[in-house]
Amino acid sequence: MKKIINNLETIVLEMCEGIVKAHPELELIPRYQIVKRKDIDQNKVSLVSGGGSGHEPAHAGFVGEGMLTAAVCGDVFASPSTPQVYNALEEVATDKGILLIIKNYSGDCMNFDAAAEMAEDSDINVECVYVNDDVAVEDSLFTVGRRGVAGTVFVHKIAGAAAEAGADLAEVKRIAQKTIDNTKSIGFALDSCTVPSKGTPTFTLEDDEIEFGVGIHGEPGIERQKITNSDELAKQMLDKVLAELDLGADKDCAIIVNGLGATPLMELYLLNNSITKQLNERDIDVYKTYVGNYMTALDMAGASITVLELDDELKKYLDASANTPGFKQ
Amino acid sequence: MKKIINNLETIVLEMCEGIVKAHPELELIPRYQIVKRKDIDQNKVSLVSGGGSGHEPAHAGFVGEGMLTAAVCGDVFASPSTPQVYNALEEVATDKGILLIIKNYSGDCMNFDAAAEMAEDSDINVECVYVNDDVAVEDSLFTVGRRGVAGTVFVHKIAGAAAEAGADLAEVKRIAQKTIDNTKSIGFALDSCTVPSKGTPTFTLEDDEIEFGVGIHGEPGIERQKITNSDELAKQMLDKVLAELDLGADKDCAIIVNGLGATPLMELYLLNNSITKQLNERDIDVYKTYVGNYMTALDMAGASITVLELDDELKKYLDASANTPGFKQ
Amino acid sequence: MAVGVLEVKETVRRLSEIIIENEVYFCDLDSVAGDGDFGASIAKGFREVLKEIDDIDTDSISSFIRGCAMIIMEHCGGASGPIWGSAFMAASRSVKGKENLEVSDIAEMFDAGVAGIQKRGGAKQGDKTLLDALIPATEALQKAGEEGKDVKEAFADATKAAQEGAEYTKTIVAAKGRASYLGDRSLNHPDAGAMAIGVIMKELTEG
Amino acid sequence: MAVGVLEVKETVRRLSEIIIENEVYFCDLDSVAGDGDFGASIAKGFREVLKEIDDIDTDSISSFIRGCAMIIMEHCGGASGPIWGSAFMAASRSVKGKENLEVSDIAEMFDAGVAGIQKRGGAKQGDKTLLDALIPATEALQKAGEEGKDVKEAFADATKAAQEGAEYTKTIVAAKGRASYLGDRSLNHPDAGAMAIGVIMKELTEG
Ligand SMILES: Nc1ncnc2c1ncn2[C@@H]1O[C@H](COP(=O)(O)OP(=O)(O)O)[C@@H](O)[C@H]1O
Ligand SMILES: Nc1ncnc2c1ncn2[C@@H]1O[C@H](COP(=O)(O)OP(=O)(O)O)[C@@H](O)[C@H]1O
Ligand SMILES: [Mg+2]
Ligand SMILES: [Mg+2]
Ligand SMILES: [Mg+2]
Ligand SMILES: [Mg+2]
Repeated sequence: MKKIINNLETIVLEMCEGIVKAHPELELIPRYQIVKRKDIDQNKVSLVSGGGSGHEPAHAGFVGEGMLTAAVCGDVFASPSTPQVYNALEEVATDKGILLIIKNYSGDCMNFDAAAEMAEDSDINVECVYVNDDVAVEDSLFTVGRRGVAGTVFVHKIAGAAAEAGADLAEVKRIAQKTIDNTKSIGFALDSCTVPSKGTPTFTLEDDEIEFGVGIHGEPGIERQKITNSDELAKQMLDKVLAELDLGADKDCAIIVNGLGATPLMELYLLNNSITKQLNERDIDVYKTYVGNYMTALDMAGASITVLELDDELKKYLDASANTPGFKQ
Repeated sequence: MKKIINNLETIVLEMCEGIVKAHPELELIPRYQIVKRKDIDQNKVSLVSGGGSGHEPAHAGFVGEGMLTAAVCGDVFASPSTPQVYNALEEVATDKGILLIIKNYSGDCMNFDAAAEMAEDSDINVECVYVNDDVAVEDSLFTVGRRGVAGTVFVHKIAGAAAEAGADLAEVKRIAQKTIDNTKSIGFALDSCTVPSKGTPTFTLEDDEIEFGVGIHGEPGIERQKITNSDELAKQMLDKVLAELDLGADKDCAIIVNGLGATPLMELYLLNNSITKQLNERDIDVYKTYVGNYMTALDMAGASITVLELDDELKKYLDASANTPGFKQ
Repeated sequence: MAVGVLEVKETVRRLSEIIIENEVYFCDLDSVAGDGDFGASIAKGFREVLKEIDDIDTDSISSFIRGCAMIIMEHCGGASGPIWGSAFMAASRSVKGKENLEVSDIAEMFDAGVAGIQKRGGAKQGDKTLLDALIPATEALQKAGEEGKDVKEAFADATKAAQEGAEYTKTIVAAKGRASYLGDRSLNHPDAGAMAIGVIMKELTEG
Repeated sequence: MAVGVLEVKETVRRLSEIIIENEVYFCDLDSVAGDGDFGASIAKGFREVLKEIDDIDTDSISSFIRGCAMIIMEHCGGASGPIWGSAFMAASRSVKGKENLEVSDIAEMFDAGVAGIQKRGGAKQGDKTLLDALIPATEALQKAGEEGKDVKEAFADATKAAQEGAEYTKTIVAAKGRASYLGDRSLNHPDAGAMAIGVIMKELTEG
């Protein structure tokens, strides 16, 4: 394993310090690894998210104007603890309440839920939404449901714009949930990531293999298959994602062509060319396109596509300005 | 080699198409692989840069408000041809002239110079600056001088702000040259990149080796050495870079902690923590910090640091807004 | 042999050591179908328990276990923090007022732990989680208590039940936790948490 | 044997084939101290030359070579475009008005090419570039012309000189091109461009 690190035990803390040093409008609460805005407006709903680290810029990189109020940073790929999340809620509580945006993983749900219960005991008004955009996972009543992946960024962006515009907690939650309901994603890995504490790749692929439907922690996906070209990858992904949305000639969408960490922008733009071309061939207009590393999986090589079905309300909030380290417009 | 591609021959063209599809304010001239702003202001100096591809977002990703007017995209790691550059000059020529920002490589210098000579024959007013920020290379009268690396981004940003502010060609050139004179960089690789047409890594490092002083095309650097931790890497880089600048207790700097392509943001922020900590220990204030992938080397793992010594004039232009795919503020 | 607060403390100390010794093994188990961090997640919490163990309030068994629960909840990463934390928290409540534990008390404590985990995580037996080892172990302890076996014998029975439960997780499809994303592909691999319960019970029993 | 425009055209066709055949080898040579794209860069241009060769104006040797120069300049990547393009452009100028080339004309053409490269790139002999093979080859052609040798013999002499020049680049430190960033570390490796000149001259001579 080759990484730029000092000490396995303090990776996340040192990273958080590096973030606030680069972005002086943010501050760090070191004990709980909370990255938060310095200026908190009591008249707005606060947005808190977070989860395991290793997905940078998610989530600390989305703290700032128009997106999150705070992000709670767990260890690499491990949910932050209940006390961590609880302290974030205490830090950013406003008169209008807090929306917790949780990626749907057992660990995250358990810790964030427990913290939300504790916060309610302290009379903090908290609502939760659970992002579950990964269509690689079959959805059923008998399982924990789908994973949250890069679609989470749209939820941060759109709910953040609603909160910034002054909407109340119920309204911010409604808009966040609407975003979740209309967001679907799928990804593939060309190569595994290496979790620092483990030191070796989580899985091994042959030189001509990819993992289609991979999760952002290196969890396996739908199947291991032979590598193919960009157009074919785009087609496979779109087939899966569009089957779950209701996009037709008269509906726009926004997309994120997301890099998983080790795949350079050159390949992402090339993939975007394949994706956008095929969406247009399917009579679907792309209203807005984001290409880059938004929700990574450490040093995994690969990419994901997220498609958000838009209506006028979502467009308005998607278009609003945002100024965070990892997302500016 | 595992990459998201369709066809070796059309990688750069497809990438450029993916860029303009994602950023509709830009347009592509496919025959010459020129990415340019749609709106060109005849009352402002145009800025043209470019070079080999594989450094994304550099340079096409820096086309837009407050930075470049056009970028000419050569093949992977190969200078664009003289006719390519010449056509870009024709496309963006304004009454106030054009500044060509060239990274100091033989191929780029020869092609851009030849194109500039052709443009002058057509009565287009062109000036050139040559970026040579890489202190890994010894500077001497007997060689071609130092390579241009991530410091080029500061030149785009600051000269772009001057052009946007309406400065004339001589003034934009003066400010660009001043930025070049005050910018120094150095990088290291944890792992080689793989040039698509070659298909195998350009060089091979052992599991415990790094290449210190590496170039952004995989050119070797100062030495192959044992891997060390983030603090030690920061120290080595700062020793080299600061020796060439005149930064003291009363002078600020701006820095870019730049990823070379396959190194995730987590590690870059951690490295930034080491760097900023040590700059402060050396009594140097960091006025502005940029952390991310700005000048990459395909899928190379590693990072570079760029330090720009600031005065009030440079600060003013550095602070100005910019709105391009790869650099927004 | 009476199990008082000092014996409980020594057991938690040993438990922590076992978890730390098996950190890499538990991570490996989690990489097959999970995200490979299970060993690191629990070891991190129990390393902290070991560090602070002599500062935890030993006024009563209950207060001692509660102190452990707080540390676990704060320092175990991932799903393991709330799972193990709520197990200890519920266990602490179940032994309130008791100065010494009989086998039946220990069984009751395990049962409370199981209920705590189920309340937090919503899983049931057969979902391919550590409950598939912990519930059989609890039942074995209950039975041993009824049959009047001593702690050592009871733990031996519980170990056997836990190990069988862990083996059984190879034959089922995960419904909870990250492994559930795998669908049928989670078959033939045991659940990391269940395997860990088996290992821990075995090592505790053998001293 | 007179060298007219058709012979020049056939030579350029063969030259293009040689370059394409050696694409990977030339890339490998460039990876040691350069960026590994030399073979791809020139092959790309000469592939285009081959494709368009029958459309290039063959009114005169000069116009034919000029047509090649334009294609090379547009389609050869990297440093190679202006280097090979300006060589061909200068060569085209030097044979203006000539319908047939003697060995001395060919030598003059090479000499013009060298001057074109030097004007564009500013390198001199000993800087570890293709000039270190091309200048000796040019001198050998001049000498052969003075000695009244025929084209075949002259090319054999030039090949030998080019190959020796290429070998010699192993012993010097690069001052121009990417390899110059290496400093002393460029020692013991030949220059890719110089080696290519040697290979090309040899294959052209052998037919
Ligand atoms: N809902 C749940 N209820 C009970 N145990 C669970 C649940 N979800 C996961 N587990 C257990 O936790 C183990 C994984 O723990 P860990 O790796 O720390 O979690 P994470 O999934 O956050 O990486 C699984 O092997 C399983 O035994
Ligand atoms: N200034 C120069 N003058 C003459 N030849 C040069 C010069 N710079 C480089 N070369 C030649 O070009 C070769 C490299 O070509 P190529 O790989 O296409 O260029 P790049 O450096 O742009 O990748 C070198 O091996 C050398 O022989
Ligand atoms: Mg985890
Ligand atoms: Mg090159
Ligand atoms: Mg896990
Ligand atoms: Mg080269």
